[in-house]
Amino acid sequence: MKPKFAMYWAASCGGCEIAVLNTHEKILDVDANFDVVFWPVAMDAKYKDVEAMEDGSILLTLFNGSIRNDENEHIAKLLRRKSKLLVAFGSCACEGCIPGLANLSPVGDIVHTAFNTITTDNPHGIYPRTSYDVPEGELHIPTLAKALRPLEQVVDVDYYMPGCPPESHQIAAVIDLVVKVVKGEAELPPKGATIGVGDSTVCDECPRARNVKMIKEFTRIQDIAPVDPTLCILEQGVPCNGPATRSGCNARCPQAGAQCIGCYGPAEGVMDYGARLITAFSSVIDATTPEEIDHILDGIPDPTGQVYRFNLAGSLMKANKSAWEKA
Amino acid sequence: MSDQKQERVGVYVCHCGTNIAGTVDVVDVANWAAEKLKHQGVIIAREYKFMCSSLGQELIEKDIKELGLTRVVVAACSPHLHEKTFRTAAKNAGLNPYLVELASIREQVSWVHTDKVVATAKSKAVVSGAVSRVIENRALDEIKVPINPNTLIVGGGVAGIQSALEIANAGFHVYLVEREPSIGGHMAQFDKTFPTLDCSACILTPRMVEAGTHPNITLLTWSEVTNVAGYVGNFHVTIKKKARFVNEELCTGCGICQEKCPKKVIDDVYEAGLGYRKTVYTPFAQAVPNFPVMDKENCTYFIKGTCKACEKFCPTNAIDFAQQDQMLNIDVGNIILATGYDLFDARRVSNYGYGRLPNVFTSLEFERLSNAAGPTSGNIVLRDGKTMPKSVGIIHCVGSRDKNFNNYCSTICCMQGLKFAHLVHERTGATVYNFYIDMRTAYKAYDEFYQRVLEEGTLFVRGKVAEVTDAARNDREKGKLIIQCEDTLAGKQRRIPVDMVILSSGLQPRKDAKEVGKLFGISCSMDGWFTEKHPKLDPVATMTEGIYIVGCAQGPKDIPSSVAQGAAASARVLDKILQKEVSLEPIKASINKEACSGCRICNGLCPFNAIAFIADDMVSDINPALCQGCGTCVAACPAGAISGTGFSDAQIMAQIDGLLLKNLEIGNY
Amino acid sequence: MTDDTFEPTIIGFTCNWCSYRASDLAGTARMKYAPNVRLIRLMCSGRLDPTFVLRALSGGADGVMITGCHPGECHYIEQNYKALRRFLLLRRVLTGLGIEPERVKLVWASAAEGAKFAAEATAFVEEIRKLGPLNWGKADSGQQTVDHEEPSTVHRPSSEVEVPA
Amino acid sequence: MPQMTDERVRAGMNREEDPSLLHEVSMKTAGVSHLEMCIQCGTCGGSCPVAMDMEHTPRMLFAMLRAGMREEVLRSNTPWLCVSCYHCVVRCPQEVHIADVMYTLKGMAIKAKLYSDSTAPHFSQTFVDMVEAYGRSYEMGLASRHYLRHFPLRLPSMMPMGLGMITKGRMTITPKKIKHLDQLKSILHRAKQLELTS
Repeated sequence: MKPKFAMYWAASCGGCEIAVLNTHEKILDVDANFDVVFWPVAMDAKYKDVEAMEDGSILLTLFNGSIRNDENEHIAKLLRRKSKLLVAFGSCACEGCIPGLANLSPVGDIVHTAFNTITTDNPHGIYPRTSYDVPEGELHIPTLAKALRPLEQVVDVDYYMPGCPPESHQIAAVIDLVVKVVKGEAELPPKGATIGVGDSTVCDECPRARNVKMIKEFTRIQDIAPVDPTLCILEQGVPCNGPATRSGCNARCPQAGAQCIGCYGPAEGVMDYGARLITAFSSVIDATTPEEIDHILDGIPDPTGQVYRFNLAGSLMKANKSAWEKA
Repeated sequence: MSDQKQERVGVYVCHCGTNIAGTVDVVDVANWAAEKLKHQGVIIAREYKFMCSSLGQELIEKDIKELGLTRVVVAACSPHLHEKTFRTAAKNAGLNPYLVELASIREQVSWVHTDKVVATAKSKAVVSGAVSRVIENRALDEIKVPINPNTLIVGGGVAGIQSALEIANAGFHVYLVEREPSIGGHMAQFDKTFPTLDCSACILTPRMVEAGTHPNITLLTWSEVTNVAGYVGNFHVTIKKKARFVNEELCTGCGICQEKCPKKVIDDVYEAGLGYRKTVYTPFAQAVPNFPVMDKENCTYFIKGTCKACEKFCPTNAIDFAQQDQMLNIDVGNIILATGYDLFDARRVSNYGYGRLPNVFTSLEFERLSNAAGPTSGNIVLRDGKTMPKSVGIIHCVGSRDKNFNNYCSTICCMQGLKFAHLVHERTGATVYNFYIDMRTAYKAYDEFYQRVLEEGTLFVRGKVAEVTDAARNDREKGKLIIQCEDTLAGKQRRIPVDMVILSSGLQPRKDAKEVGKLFGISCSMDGWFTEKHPKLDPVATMTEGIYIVGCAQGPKDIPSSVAQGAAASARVLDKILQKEVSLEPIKASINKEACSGCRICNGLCPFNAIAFIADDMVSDINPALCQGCGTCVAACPAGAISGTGFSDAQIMAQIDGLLLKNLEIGNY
Repeated sequence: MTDDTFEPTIIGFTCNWCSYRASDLAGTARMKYAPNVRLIRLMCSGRLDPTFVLRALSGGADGVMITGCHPGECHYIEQNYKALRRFLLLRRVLTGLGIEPERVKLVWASAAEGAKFAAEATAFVEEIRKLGPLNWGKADSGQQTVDHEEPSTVHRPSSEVEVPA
Repeated sequence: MPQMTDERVRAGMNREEDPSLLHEVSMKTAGVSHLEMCIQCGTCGGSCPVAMDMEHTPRMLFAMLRAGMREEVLRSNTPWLCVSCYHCVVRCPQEVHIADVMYTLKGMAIKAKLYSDSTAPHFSQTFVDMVEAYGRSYEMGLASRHYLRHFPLRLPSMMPMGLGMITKGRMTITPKKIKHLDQLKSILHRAKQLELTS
């Protein structure tokens, strides 16, 4: 009997699913080696089918997306129970990613923005209700939580695979590994490991030349002309997240002429990704008076978004104060 | 957090007599720690009257041996007081000394708070922080480095000479570097020294000669240090020996070149602008070494290509117009900086008229004027070079104790002003006025000198002079310099006409002190003086191991204090040399090369140049001997690849949690 | 929303060479100051990792006081300037997280300034008392459900950060 | 954890309640007066162009403030003679804002009605009246009104100087008003309101 495989899509964009499909013929290995029991995007399956499974009967679950509502949370807990190996798959599951930036606002504001902006056609000002009585009974839609959470804040996670999305060749490598483990040809990495990535940061894979950096001005990449294609982007004054971001992507963005935005999250052992970037950027500032320093910092218009673009929900502070305070 | 076996922690709460126990319920703290921190590994918590007593220390040693403690927390005074004591105790009992942590509940709690309930509660938090932290402490070994027995002394004034002689006489080699052509410093310019009125040259010259001929002293005058690398015991220093255009091997110091040189220029340095020197010159007759230097900017040969009078007449062919600057590399174990001071530029106090009113003199000008070997052969005369003044005003605190200029007291100006008063009285019989704010004549025999000057009839006016002017208001003031001030003791504004005004200018840091500090890796105070390690208990050492400061480089001071500091620093250096090796605190940063991405963000952060980029491997590396352990790079590494011993992330995070009492519940939080 | 019983909890990070000695001096001189500040000794303000501040604030501290040597007087020559740069960016990020920037304060105090240390500590406690509790440590994990009505004012990161001279 | 209250601590730190005269004058002076920093060096008294006519030099006045000699200080003619040349302020080694302290003392003297010679405050008031009426000083009006009120007999002796000033263009016979006087008036009005509430 083949070991069982599951994959789930919680609060995320779906890019992770595409990345899995992007492994090309490697996807056939999944089918060849696993019995796919639950993968809503690929096959029809019901929650109750999963509930009916024996606990721990799924060998491997790739969980992508973060926990935004009670449905996400319910399924996360369900799959945790049913799975031997639960992998936080992709940046959303690992650290909150872009959806986590919603934690900068109280959830009421988010809903209000979604249903009541100038581009929203909602003439009657109708807002969703989480429960609704119809003659057939009471209907429910999932309820939003105050703040978005990465998977590990809800359930115990065995492995992490960051990336927005994880690189397809790394997904393939992980699938290979698990197949080998199943065949008894390899051993699993220690629990809690981050897999399919490098040990260092993006700079390690970045081919650009770098020197001791002294920045007099931060700027946006589109505002420098011409961009030196061979020189460190941070050295050119663009806040590049590469120095603090885990390697493994082969420095894709800097290679393509854009600054790293940090989707692979912090390097091994780092407690707070944003703090690493705060020190990285402030370390290269070439000024000694508060006025000068502030003037240079004005070149980073959204510092919180800059340093926590992918990591806010997984950071030490997790969310804006208003998100905690306001219901 | 840690999955290793649990540590066995002992907590010891000190009463410190009533110093702690008077404000903190020490029994409660100990009981609380034993109970609430048990899950963290606290297996024993005791309180004791004086932990630092030998009995207290024995208590800890016994527990380490008998209970097998692996960590110790002592809740007592500041670690700056007794950290060493308890570390030694642990060491004696076989526990690595760095597995001991002090929780300061005296300076941080009992002495600064009054409410016993509050103080006890805070003590618990502080103990909790220390327990959490000590668990993350790691056993460390002191770092030993060998000491090169040679010493570099920068600055050949009286302080530097003293240092050099002390070390050389003890049998060790000294390189004495001086930027001017001769050693001697400011003291060589003075006529008399207060309060004894010794002839300055008479007491200094023998010392200069001794330094110049000492077999253990390599004298490098007309030289400057251009680069310093390395660390205590192992400094590598580059010295630029400027071209003298005189071959020191051949020169006999006969002085014929000086005599024959046809060009005179004003001597702004030694003669304070009052006298002349030749373009090939020794600054003064007793100069050490006695080899002249050529002033390339003014020498006719260097300007026009002709002259060479010196070359023609030199009996030993020592003149060498082709001589080049030389770069010397030396290795030394310790460095003493005796770089001295600059005189405050009296032009800045424009209301005193220096530079505008001819008969206003600076203190250094007056020193030369009164010096028998000076431009007037010791005659105290007005700027015209002949008229003796009938009345002289001496103004104290010029540029000192004034927020518009230098806020500090320059220490020596009061005594200097009194010395001037005495010399004027003695040499001219003129009426002398001294204008002062406060008369500061501390130290041995100084106040007696003040009384002597009073006795001589000098008139003292207590009041900071408002202005010196030549705008007369009446016949009495005509042709005179009028000193306007408030006589604060009489409570009246006064205008006092005099013939001559002497400004007792203050001292200020050398104008390049900041750069010199940077070169040697030491810091300056806000005023610009080099910063000592401790203002009271370690006044000649600096924060950089192996680098010492003496004399006025550290702050304004008189000759006796400069000499005392010179000797003191030598004692420190000899101590190091005789130990043959030095132990460095093992608080160091290191880079995990696997995690380092070579982003080079840390490279610009280290002021001690301890971080080097290895281009071949594309990683940065830290030289542990150069690292001073500040931890800035540890905090800065965006990859988290740098860690620091003694103050690791794990230790500090644990202490934060402990202080916030987050560790009271068993299990994860 | 002032709470009379609110006693701020403050974590202070001090430099081993200046401000920690200043606090020692305050002790030796028996100067009294507010008991709410709990100190952590670092070798230099340059050691201050922003993570420490975030850890303290998220772990229940209501404010963080960072102290270092006066500019130009750093015992490691210039590392306090690096602390200043970090502090200024950290405050901007904290502001973006809805935390009043006044909750993190940078104070320069030399080893001789025991009185200044004591006064700054007391003043800071009063400032935090006025701001009220931060309560981050008690923030729940986001499970609570939500009603969708009232939008609050939208919080934007501000670049107006106050800086000690 | 018990509550960390320590009332004595907070009370002990409060300088606002310093009852001394020196502190009172310092607090009443606009900006930071640095009055506490005076080292009695006498630079102010030495620099002052009118010190000869003062009953006390500024330095002495500050010593009297320290001694708490309220009445003697407020009766002194010193503040009234100060011509606000700021010579003392520029030279003071301790950055004491001496001229500003003089304004404070004048204000306190008027409130306490302790000035010995009423002509001084009257002169000030007349000056202020002129400024309020015309938006600037009107020397002719100021001189004639002040002398008519206090020294009518001395007026003729002032004629030669007055004529001299008129012929040299240093004084005009008729007052000149500034533009937008209403704006100045509303500024002064607001200032007075603030003063009342402070």
